[in-house]
Amino acid sequence: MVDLSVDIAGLTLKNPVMPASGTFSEELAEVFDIECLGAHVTKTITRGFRDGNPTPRVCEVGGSMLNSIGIPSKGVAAFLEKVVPFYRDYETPLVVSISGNTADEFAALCAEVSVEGVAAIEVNISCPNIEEDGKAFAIRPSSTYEVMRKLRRATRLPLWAKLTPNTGETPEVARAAEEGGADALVVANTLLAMAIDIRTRRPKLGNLMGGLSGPSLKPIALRMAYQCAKATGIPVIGCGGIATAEDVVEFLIAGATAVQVGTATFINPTAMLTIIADLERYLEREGIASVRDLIGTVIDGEQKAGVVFMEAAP
Amino acid sequence: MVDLSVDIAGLTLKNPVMPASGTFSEELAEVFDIECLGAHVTKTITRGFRDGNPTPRVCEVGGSMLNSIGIPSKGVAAFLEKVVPFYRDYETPLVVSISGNTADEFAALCAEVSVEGVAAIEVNISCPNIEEDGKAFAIRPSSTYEVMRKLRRATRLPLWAKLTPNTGETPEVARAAEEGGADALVVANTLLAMAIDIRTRRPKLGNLMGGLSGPSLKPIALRMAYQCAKATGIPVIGCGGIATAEDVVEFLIAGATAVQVGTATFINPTAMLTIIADLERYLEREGIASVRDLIGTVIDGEQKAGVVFMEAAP
Amino acid sequence: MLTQNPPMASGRPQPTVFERDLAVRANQPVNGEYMRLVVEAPPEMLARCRAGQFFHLLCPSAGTDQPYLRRPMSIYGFYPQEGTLHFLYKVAGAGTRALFHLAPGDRLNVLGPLGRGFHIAEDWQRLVLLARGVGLATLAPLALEAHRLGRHLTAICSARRPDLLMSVDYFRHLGADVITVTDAEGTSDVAHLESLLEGLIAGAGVDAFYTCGSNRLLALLQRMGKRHGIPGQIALEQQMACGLGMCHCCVRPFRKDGATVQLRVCREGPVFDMQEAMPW
Amino acid sequence: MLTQNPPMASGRPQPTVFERDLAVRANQPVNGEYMRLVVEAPPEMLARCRAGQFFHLLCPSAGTDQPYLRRPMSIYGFYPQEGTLHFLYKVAGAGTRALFHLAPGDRLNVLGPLGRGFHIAEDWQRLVLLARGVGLATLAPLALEAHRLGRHLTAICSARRPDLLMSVDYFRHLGADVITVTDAEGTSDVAHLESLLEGLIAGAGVDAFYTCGSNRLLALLQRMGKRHGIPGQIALEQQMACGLGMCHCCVRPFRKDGATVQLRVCREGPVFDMQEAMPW
Ligand SMILES: Cc1cc2nc3c(=O)[nH]c(=O)nc-3n(C[C@H](O)[C@H](O)[C@H](O)COP(=O)(O)OP(=O)(O)OC[C@H]3O[C@@H](n4cnc5c(N)ncnc54)[C@H](O)[C@@H]3O)c2cc1C
Ligand SMILES: Cc1cc2nc3c(=O)[nH]c(=O)nc-3n(C[C@H](O)[C@H](O)[C@H](O)COP(=O)(O)OP(=O)(O)OC[C@H]3O[C@@H](n4cnc5c(N)ncnc54)[C@H](O)[C@@H]3O)c2cc1C
Ligand SMILES: Cc1cc2nc3c(=O)[nH]c(=O)nc-3n(C[C@H](O)[C@H](O)[C@H](O)COP(=O)(O)O)c2cc1C
Ligand SMILES: Cc1cc2nc3c(=O)[nH]c(=O)nc-3n(C[C@H](O)[C@H](O)[C@H](O)COP(=O)(O)O)c2cc1C
Ligand code: FES
Ligand code: FES
Repeated sequence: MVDLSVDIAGLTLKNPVMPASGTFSEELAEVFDIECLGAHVTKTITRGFRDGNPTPRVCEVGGSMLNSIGIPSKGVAAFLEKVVPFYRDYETPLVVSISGNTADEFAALCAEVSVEGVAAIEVNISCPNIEEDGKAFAIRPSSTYEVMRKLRRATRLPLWAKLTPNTGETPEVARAAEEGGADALVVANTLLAMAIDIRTRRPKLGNLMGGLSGPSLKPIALRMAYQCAKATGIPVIGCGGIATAEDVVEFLIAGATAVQVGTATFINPTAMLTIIADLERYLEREGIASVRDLIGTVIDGEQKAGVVFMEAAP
Repeated sequence: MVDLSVDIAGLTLKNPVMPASGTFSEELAEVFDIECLGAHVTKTITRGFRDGNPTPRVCEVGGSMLNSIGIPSKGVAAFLEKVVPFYRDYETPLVVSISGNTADEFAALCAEVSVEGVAAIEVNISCPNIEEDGKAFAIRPSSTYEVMRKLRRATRLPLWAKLTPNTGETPEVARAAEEGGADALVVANTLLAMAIDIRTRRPKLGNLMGGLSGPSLKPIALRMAYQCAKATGIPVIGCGGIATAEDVVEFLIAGATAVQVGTATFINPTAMLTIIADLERYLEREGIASVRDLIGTVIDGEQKAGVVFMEAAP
Repeated sequence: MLTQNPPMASGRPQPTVFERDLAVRANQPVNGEYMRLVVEAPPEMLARCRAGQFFHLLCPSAGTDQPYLRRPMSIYGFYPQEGTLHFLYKVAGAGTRALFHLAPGDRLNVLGPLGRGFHIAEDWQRLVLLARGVGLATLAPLALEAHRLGRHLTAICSARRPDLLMSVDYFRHLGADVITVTDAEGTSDVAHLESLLEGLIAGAGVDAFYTCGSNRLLALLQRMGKRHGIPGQIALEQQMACGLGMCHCCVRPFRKDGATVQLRVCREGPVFDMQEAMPW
Repeated sequence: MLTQNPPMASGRPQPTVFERDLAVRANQPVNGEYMRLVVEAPPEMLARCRAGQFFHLLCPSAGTDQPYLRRPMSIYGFYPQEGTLHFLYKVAGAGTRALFHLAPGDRLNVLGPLGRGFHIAEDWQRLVLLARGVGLATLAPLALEAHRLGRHLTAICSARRPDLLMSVDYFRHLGADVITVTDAEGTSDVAHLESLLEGLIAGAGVDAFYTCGSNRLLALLQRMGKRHGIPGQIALEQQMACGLGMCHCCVRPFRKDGATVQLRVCREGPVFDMQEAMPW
């Protein structure tokens, strides 16, 4: 018997595999018993109603996908009334993902969703900050720190900060999130990308641009997970292109404590189920007693991440 | 007869297809007659001798690759003596790629390679600026502007600024490069990424991290090419994952004036040859008289890039 | 009600959607444009299938065609006795090109049944379906269901040319009246269809219309439905990622109580109320 | 000199390396561990092949194995009369697993010939090669070349077990003296090899050593080469991307004139001076 449980800032997960926000909902329970997951993570909600972006909202690009769903939301009231109760029937901890256009609106929502049945709040700071220049909070350390301070004051629940890959300052942003009060980091959201239909000369997404997710994102998210684990002392939850138990092991070795699976669930709705079973078998086969024994075990020869970054930048 | 020629800041290229720096050298002339290319672009050189990074320097990641070659260089003297003369036997314009650790060293090299036989200088500002925090010049608008000012003063040759995808501020960096004196933008270099061998728990690259190139980069580079074309008035040279004539057409429609082909040449050394022939056939089939008629013809419904960016960021 | 099982009152929903690797039994051309794919499906899956629902197919890779997302396909037929599930498809792009290469014995991963199928109210005795092309695939199982429930069906099948008409024998075999219209014969235009439908309404009468995603036909049936107070349903398409209702990529706008709402084709659809649907 | 054509004095180099889709003639196991792949190659390609050079193979995709970069493979044999090119490979990972599935008639895209092959100096009459495993693939064409030039060759073939020995008949057929050593028989250790080589040197004499990438054998031959003033060459491996000399990913360190220099295995190699090579 191997031990799959991990601890994220005081919250024990029975295994390190959970869905990524926006790629999971109550409907997946019609495919398999979602009690088996390490956590339940909801689609990002906003305080008020939002329609989302024009269609087409997804397209595929060479073995991965772009999306510009745009956070349609029924608003917080509908969420508290319909969604939170659904998950009360499960033991699995519920993680609620939220977002806001301004730091204050974000913080207000954070307080509102700090209700019974919610185990942690994932703050999607990869969304645009309309008070500044419309760049996502998590593009810069300063805006990351400021929004995290306000969010921290709004709740006593664990705060997971979800970072964006659309930045050149991942370690700095990670440290800013930690200093601002994040209990864990989710690394990472989608990467801004684009595709054009050359026949019609129209963008393949109704919104012109969208976020890249799936296998293409994996080596980028893995690098970020490594950087964040080195740069901070809080747990890192890896996310980006994870589709197999081997991918999970790679992220854990890089320094992640847990992982989120997104796009892979669209391709194989039972992907997380398979990953958890394969992860258990992997540990048994390798004679590893606990999944925690993998975390951060990358043999990186004591190279300083700073130096490495410099030399790697081509 | 269709017209494949394009103009990059006063330099006429017989077609818009050229190699990406570091994925091309004199040796390719042993596979096909490289006179057919739109330009010859050399591997980035530095002033002094550099050994490059530890091996392994490449690995593959799901249908794309990582590299951490690290700009080994024989230094500028050897370059001027051996490499530049080789290309004098060709009509095709020679573009020399350079890099430096500090803005002044960079500018000095820029002056040194401004010799006869060199048609343009590509400045690889995606390399680390050791005077600041080791981040690449092109991660921030301010450092981009400063290095471009110095480079501009160092030569009268056209300056092509090569940008990095490792930033959240592509439009701002593009504008800074233009204001600093760039005549064209090359978009983009590789994206910082990582892979770990789960058996050995060692990074797959000797340097821990490296740059992602190949198909996975395409939607990201295309987005950047679009952003840069919208943000500036100078020609954009698209680069990232281009492997077919359709890819070229997609970049041209997005706003690029020409393209560079990198990793695809490793997979098929004759890729550029095929692309040029296919591009010509494509234009004939579609009844398009000049490849220039494709540039920037994306139907983007007058959406403001700023707004779009905001809504797209997930 | 031909809808998917709602979450059980007791709390946690029970699995009702299946992801399975199924064996291909046949994959053959129906005419110059369409292929019929038959796969062997387990009883629990077939037991849940309803007319108008769809499956989400994980198309294999075939050469340079490497489809990534699943592709939605209507149920063309489901036969619990034979243990088979049928799809009718047109080769369009990478995914359907890859489907084309499937041979008997190959395996295909399918997810389903998904979405809400057609509704045939108790008092709808005389049904009219109007469809063209791939739409006939979606509407075909409605004929089976109508037959099972003992309702009368008139199937108006439209195509470019007579030789591209499909499912005609299938509909006749199930006791439907079949009317064929084609572009080649000049019988498929809106004016002709309108007089044809007026004839049916004036004759034995029509209780409900069923159709598939064409703006032209939708507008016609909405107009006639309003004029004569005849309800109807339409099956719509949209790009899909998850197929389950999780990702919200497959929305379309609908008129509901005066407002425009975005509904998921994979979840609230693919079959919608005809009057609520909006032209696109 | 068995090197690639240098750029022509007249200026622009002429194409000397070919990227071609070739037909597979055979792909069969040689023993439990190795496969021989035979492809049909055009005369201009075969005319440029030299012992010790390699090709860069674009391995096809096979199921979940989707190799992206090319894979380097030594020339195992090249036969201009027959029009064939031979490779000997061991299934290691995604690329070689995909090669394994090639069947006669399939096409394989190859790039080559690449790199610098073995050098046999005018006055090297008595050659000794020492190799193991896949190294025998690389060294096999040296026997052909030695035979062509009328030099005497002693081939010391090493393996884990006698049944895994390879190319023995091939070497004998080409007139070489063959000595086999195996782990199972306890004859393959360095001490035994050293005394064996000392015997050959003391006997008819040795003019040059040839070997392949094993640290242990390299150290032994470097020591013996220095002791007796016998030159030698070694074929080395390294991860490759371009295979042509463009990307500088395939470097290894060498001692040259007291300094350590990085040389490209694909370009300055894969065959290097034995004394310049450094253990790794
Ligand atoms: C509920 C539903 C039922 C359908 N039933 C059938 C059917 O029975 N027979 C049939 O032939 N076709 C049907 N379609 C359309 C079918 O899904 C598309 O033809 C198919 O996805 C095209 O994939 P491709 O890779 O061949 O084409 P590509 O154009 O290469 O597809 C690119 C992307 O666009 C999506 N896409 C393209 N066309 C459509 C479309 N019309 N609807 C939704 N997504 C699309 C694809 O799924 C894929 O993600 C149905 C669509 C829906 C939504
Ligand atoms: C000049 C040269 C000649 C060679 N000749 C032969 C030969 O004749 N027969 C034979 O069986 N093998 C030979 N090899 C080794 C062969 O290239 C590798 O076994 C093969 O690339 C493994 O690919 P894979 O996808 O099966 O394994 P993987 O381990 O999945 O390969 C992953 C990556 O590592 C690279 N790689 C793995 N092992 C090696 C290696 N030993 N050398 C270089 N790159 C490697 C692959 O090319 C690929 O890019 C030679 C290598 C070189 C450099
Ligand atoms: C369709 C879709 C919708 C998404 N919605 C959200 C969201 O609402 N909030 C969020 O933080 N991330 C969202 N994401 C990003 C994912 O949570 C995840 O970070 C990203 O997809 C990378 O993981 P993957 O490669 O495993 O999909 C979405 C991704 C997709 C594909
Ligand atoms: C092996 C390798 C070496 C590279 N060296 C350089 C370099 O020296 N200078 C540079 O500006 N870009 C360098 N690049 C980046 C390429 O020029 C190009 O920007 C990148 O690979 C994206 O294009 P691609 O996807 O077509 O390869 C290198 C890329 C690779 C793969
Ligand atoms: S396809 Fe995901 S919600 Fe409909
Ligand atoms: S493999 Fe590119 S230089 Fe050797």
